[in-house]
Amino acid sequence: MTETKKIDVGEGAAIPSRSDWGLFNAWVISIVGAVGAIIYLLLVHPEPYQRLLVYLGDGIVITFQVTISSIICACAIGLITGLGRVSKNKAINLVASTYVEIIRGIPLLVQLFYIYYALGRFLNVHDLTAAIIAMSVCYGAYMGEVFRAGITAIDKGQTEAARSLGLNGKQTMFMVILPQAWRTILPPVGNEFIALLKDTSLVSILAVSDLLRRGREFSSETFLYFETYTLVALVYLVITLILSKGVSIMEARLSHYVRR
Amino acid sequence: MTETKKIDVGEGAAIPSRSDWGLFNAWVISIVGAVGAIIYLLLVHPEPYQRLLVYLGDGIVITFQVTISSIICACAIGLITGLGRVSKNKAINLVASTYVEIIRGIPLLVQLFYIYYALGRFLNVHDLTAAIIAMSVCYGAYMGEVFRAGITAIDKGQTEAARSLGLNGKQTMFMVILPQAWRTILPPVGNEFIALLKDTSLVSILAVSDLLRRGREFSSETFLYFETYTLVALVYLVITLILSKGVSIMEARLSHYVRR
Amino acid sequence: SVLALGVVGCGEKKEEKKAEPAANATAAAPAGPKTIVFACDAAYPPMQYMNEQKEIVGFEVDVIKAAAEKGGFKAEFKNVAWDGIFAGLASKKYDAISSSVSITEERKASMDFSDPIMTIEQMLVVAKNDKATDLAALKGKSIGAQIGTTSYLVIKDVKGFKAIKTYDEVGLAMEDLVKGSIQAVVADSPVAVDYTTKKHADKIKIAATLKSDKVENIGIAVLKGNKEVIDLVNKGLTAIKADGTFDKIKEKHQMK
Amino acid sequence: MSAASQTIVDIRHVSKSFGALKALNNVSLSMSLGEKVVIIGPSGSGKSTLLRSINKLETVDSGTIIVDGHDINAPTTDINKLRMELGMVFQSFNLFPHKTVLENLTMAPIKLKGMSKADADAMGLKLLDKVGIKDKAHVYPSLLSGGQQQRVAIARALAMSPKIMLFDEPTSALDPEMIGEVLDVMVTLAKEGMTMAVVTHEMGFAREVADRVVFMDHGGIIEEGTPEHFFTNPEHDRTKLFLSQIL
Amino acid sequence: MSAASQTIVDIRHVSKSFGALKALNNVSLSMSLGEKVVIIGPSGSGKSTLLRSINKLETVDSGTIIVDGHDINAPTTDINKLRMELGMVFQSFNLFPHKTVLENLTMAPIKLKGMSKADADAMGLKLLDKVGIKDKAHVYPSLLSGGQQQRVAIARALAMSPKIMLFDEPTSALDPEMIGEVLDVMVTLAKEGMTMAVVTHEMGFAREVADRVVFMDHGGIIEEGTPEHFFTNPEHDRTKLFLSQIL
Ligand SMILES: Nc1ncnc2c1ncn2[C@@H]1O[C@H](COP(=O)(O)OP(=O)(O)OP(=O)(O)O)[C@@H](O)[C@H]1O
Ligand SMILES: Nc1ncnc2c1ncn2[C@@H]1O[C@H](COP(=O)(O)OP(=O)(O)OP(=O)(O)O)[C@@H](O)[C@H]1O
Ligand SMILES: [Mg+2]
Ligand SMILES: [Mg+2]
Repeated sequence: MTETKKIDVGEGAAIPSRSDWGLFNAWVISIVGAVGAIIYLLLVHPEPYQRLLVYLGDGIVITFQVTISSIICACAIGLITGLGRVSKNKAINLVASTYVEIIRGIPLLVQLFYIYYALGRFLNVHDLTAAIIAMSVCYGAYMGEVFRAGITAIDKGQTEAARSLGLNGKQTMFMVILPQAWRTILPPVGNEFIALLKDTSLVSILAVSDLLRRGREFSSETFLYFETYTLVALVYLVITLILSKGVSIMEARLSHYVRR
Repeated sequence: MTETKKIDVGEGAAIPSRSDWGLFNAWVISIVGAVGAIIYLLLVHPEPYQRLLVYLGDGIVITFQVTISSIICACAIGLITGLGRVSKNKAINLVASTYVEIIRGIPLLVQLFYIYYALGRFLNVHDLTAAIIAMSVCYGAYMGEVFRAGITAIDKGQTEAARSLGLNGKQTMFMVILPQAWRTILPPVGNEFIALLKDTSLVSILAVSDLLRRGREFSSETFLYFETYTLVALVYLVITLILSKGVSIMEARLSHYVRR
Repeated sequence: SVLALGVVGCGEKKEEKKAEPAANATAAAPAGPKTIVFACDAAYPPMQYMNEQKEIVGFEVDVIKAAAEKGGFKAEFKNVAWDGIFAGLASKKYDAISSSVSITEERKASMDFSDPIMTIEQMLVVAKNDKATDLAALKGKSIGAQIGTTSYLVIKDVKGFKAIKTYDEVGLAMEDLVKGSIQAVVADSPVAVDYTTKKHADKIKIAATLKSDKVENIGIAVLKGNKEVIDLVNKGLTAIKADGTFDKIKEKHQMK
Repeated sequence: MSAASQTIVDIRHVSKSFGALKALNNVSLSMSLGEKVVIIGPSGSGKSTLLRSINKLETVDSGTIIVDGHDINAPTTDINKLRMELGMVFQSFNLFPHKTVLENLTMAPIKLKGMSKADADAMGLKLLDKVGIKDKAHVYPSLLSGGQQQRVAIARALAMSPKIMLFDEPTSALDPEMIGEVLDVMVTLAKEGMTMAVVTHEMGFAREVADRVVFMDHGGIIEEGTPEHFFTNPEHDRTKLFLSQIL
Repeated sequence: MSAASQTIVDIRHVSKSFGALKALNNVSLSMSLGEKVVIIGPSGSGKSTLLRSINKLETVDSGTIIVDGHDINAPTTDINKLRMELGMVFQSFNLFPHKTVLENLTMAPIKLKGMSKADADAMGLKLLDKVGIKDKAHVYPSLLSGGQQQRVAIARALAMSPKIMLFDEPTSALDPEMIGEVLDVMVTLAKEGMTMAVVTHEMGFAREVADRVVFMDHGGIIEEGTPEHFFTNPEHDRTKLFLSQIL
């Protein structure tokens, strides 16, 4: 019944980080490929690609608007939810947990329809607003888990030291825990940002004129489905690749900075 | 420059698993609430809810069909991708990594449109098939990362022992590594299954008659948006809650079984 | 995807079950009637929509079914999102489109059409209490139409709207109008009449018929050069128009 | 137990379990003002739990703990206020890594005592001077050695002007060459008359400053007495065995 | 080095770096058939790397390694075939947890030598008998003690009928009471004439079976000789220091 002991660190450790290396190169290939393809299409086939890109323009702006507004609201909701999830108050804890559980159990698209069409009858909100509310409510739950993880990752000793000095729970959270937690939280928030940006494509269903909607309009108008969706996919790809590189750089910086 | 040593295990460890407990209870509240709500609606407002549930029926079947077909294909793609990602062959590694990078950079909905409308010109496939292909290609990339993680989690000593006996790389992978890896892989595959099930709601946009599509049809006919989307959301919720409980039970079982 | 193939066309189970023996018969004996698969966006009442038995029904559906009897072919309907309905035709996922497709010069460039089934107009739908009677009165307001339709073409290049919104389904545009998210919808006349007289009679009304110098006809679209299908459809259409069946169907659906 | 002098900590029949494990088993201990008590005992004997119960980092299951006249578990007691009287120093320092050394000292006084920033800074610098690292006032804790960090932690606790200082193995996470510098600070503090409860295995320190040594095992106090008593003729076999191991 | 007998392992001027670290620095060592070589040296001296280079678990940067007449790094060499000649036993056992003890032994012979399952089982049981745990044939490795697991690992290596056995600290992950049972098996094996290269600090074992002891430090061989030589008058200061520490 003796447990197998794995002592030989020399043997088990330090697999050369081939996969990271691989992904890095895959990233370079992808970004160069995507940007190259866009430039190629624009230069070699200016018609329809230049016209198409112009048409997509304001859609890209809307996509960013929805993404940024939603992530800000989602962060706020996430902070509250995360605090609820680590709360010692059973009722608060349960409310926060149930919110997370329910939201994660329903497809985002269904939530979008629900908020827009079902609840839309009671709260008459603008389509963009509805989209942002739905995205925020949904991502707020995911963000809540990010915040919870960030908070619980802070050493318990920090709380004990703060409480020993006489700080109350709230002061401890806002003066000691959260100021440290944001570093752990930032990279996953970055990843949620990217995921949210991709998911904003769903708001096109609500007739919000985002990047995908503009593409759909153009293609159903011109029947240039192949050209349109190729460019739309490439634009999304370039945006998310750049963002994900940003997140991994940030991740590396922060993990370097936080010495534990 | 001395690093802070955290030795006092007694102090840092064993936070009572309040949050797990919380989530468990949240789960119970959610499932009881959701099932209760469905029963309440069916009994107290048989009209339109009974009619609606009957209407949604075959949509639920389609949702499961798409989910199961897609997860099977995605697992196959994921296995190949995962093997590629841990391959020492640089070219294979790069192809697999680039596939993962690109797929993860493009919204699923855009991929659906792309495969359905843009590539539809070349590969003439049925709409359900197209949906399944798109879901599989997308989730294959995510699944590839699950497989990669599962494979690299197996102690390097296993590979070394197998190679020392004279097994070649392939034999080692299929006779030693993968048979052990599936236990680590199974729970995340379960989670992908749930995520995929939720994402199948996107195929409704292609007029595939899944659960959400049936809901949209019913509501646009009857204008019972509130009632329809409430029931649709509840049905999704019950399904995913049951599945996620299954996954966490499986997770607990397996982690109990694998003694390391 | 073996599983997938097993569930082909669940949406039209009833039709399919009836159609299958016929299709098999076609394969076995080339003398039997040809099956033509018509794509339609079954969210376009009263032209084509899905009833609660999940059957695709509607005025145009009845017309085609009647034409099939007279034209000597077998009609099958397939629900397809409007957004990609022409893409599906191009990739031969079905033989024809029967979805109130307006016959336009642009579309004629990439597909062939049957004889016109009927003439339609574009109508402007607004809220019941709205005083607007033309597009100009709606400057600064939001307006919507279904994506990729001729209704959308009417407003597409008109300047001065706060927003021009495109919807996957015309019903969703009407819903937004009822909710007040937008102030006007442009739609085909039969659809506009249907929504303003049946579904939302108490909330929305037809403000105007948008005059155009061109006559707008709807017809059946097929791939360029698909003469076989066009001939069969035209034969049927001609026959039912001649023997009064067409008018009876019109009456049944209370079309003007 | 010097009944004449003022009792500042009075622990009576305290018990505490973690699940099935009895970490404290009917423990009673009182400390008078200015007294220095050193608590020793094997790992897991409940020393930390006892110390942490005094400022309610652990809530006891039964028994009472009176600190400075207040029952810490009474619902009317403002535990946050009472904790200001109780300075605590941990084995793992627990400095706030996102604040400079000086800010570590001044945060609580500014926030809780309404001290002005200028006053707090002046006081902070004085304390840092006292523990011998005034020059590090504006650096972040991660740049300090373990010994320096622990001295900052002591200064941080002192910044709230507590009546009692609690030390939980303050030197056992330190490299040997740094233990001395921390003990020196603690000795100075003791000489100034601070009331101190110290969990430690540094018997040299105990001999120098302790008024009383308490030996714990299995959640209970087995034996207590002067350091001399422990070094010359400990009573119990368990005590003897333990001392033979650590001396 | 017994030039008369047949040389089975010949390591010539081998070097190997991990990044900036030179794990092996121009090492030469040869072993003749039936010889037992014990390799000793401080942690990080390159013992494991040397041993692992012999069956190409590590690929050397320069130098040649000839095993049984084949240059293991030559492109024409089928390393998988050559590895069948080289049994390897690891510190951490590395049994296959998803296979029973017997399956651990029979998998490779069935797959690689085309042995029938019946033959393989018979041979496996004989080997298990030899290492003293025939009764555990059908249980899973996780139910065995460390000493039992290591004996299974030895049997698994022997199941391929290797010409040479390589042991990398086979007893250092074991609780003291289990070391003996594993060493006994190794002594028996040695007595039967197996060629063995053993990294170990069990000097009793070295004295009993080693024909030669090799002392490594900083990636190089510092001194080699008979066990007597090492125990009585080691030459180098480093060797003396090391031996004084482990004996
Ligand atoms: N939060 C906790 N949850 C569960 N068990 C705990 C907890 N804190 C302490 N214990 C257990 O209570 C017992 C007493 O612990 P305590 O930390 O008081 O011992 P100690 O005398 O300080 O030991 P050490 O010298 O190792 O610090 C130990 O068995 C410990 O494992
Ligand atoms: N895969 C690897 N990557 C990087 N460095 C390594 C690797 N394997 C070994 N090393 C380093 O090479 C040096 C020699 O290692 P080796 O394992 O051969 O030493 P050893 O003599 O076996 O030591 P020990 O007694 O600790 O097992 C050590 O410094 C070790 O850290
Ligand atoms: Mg302790
Ligand atoms: Mg080693």
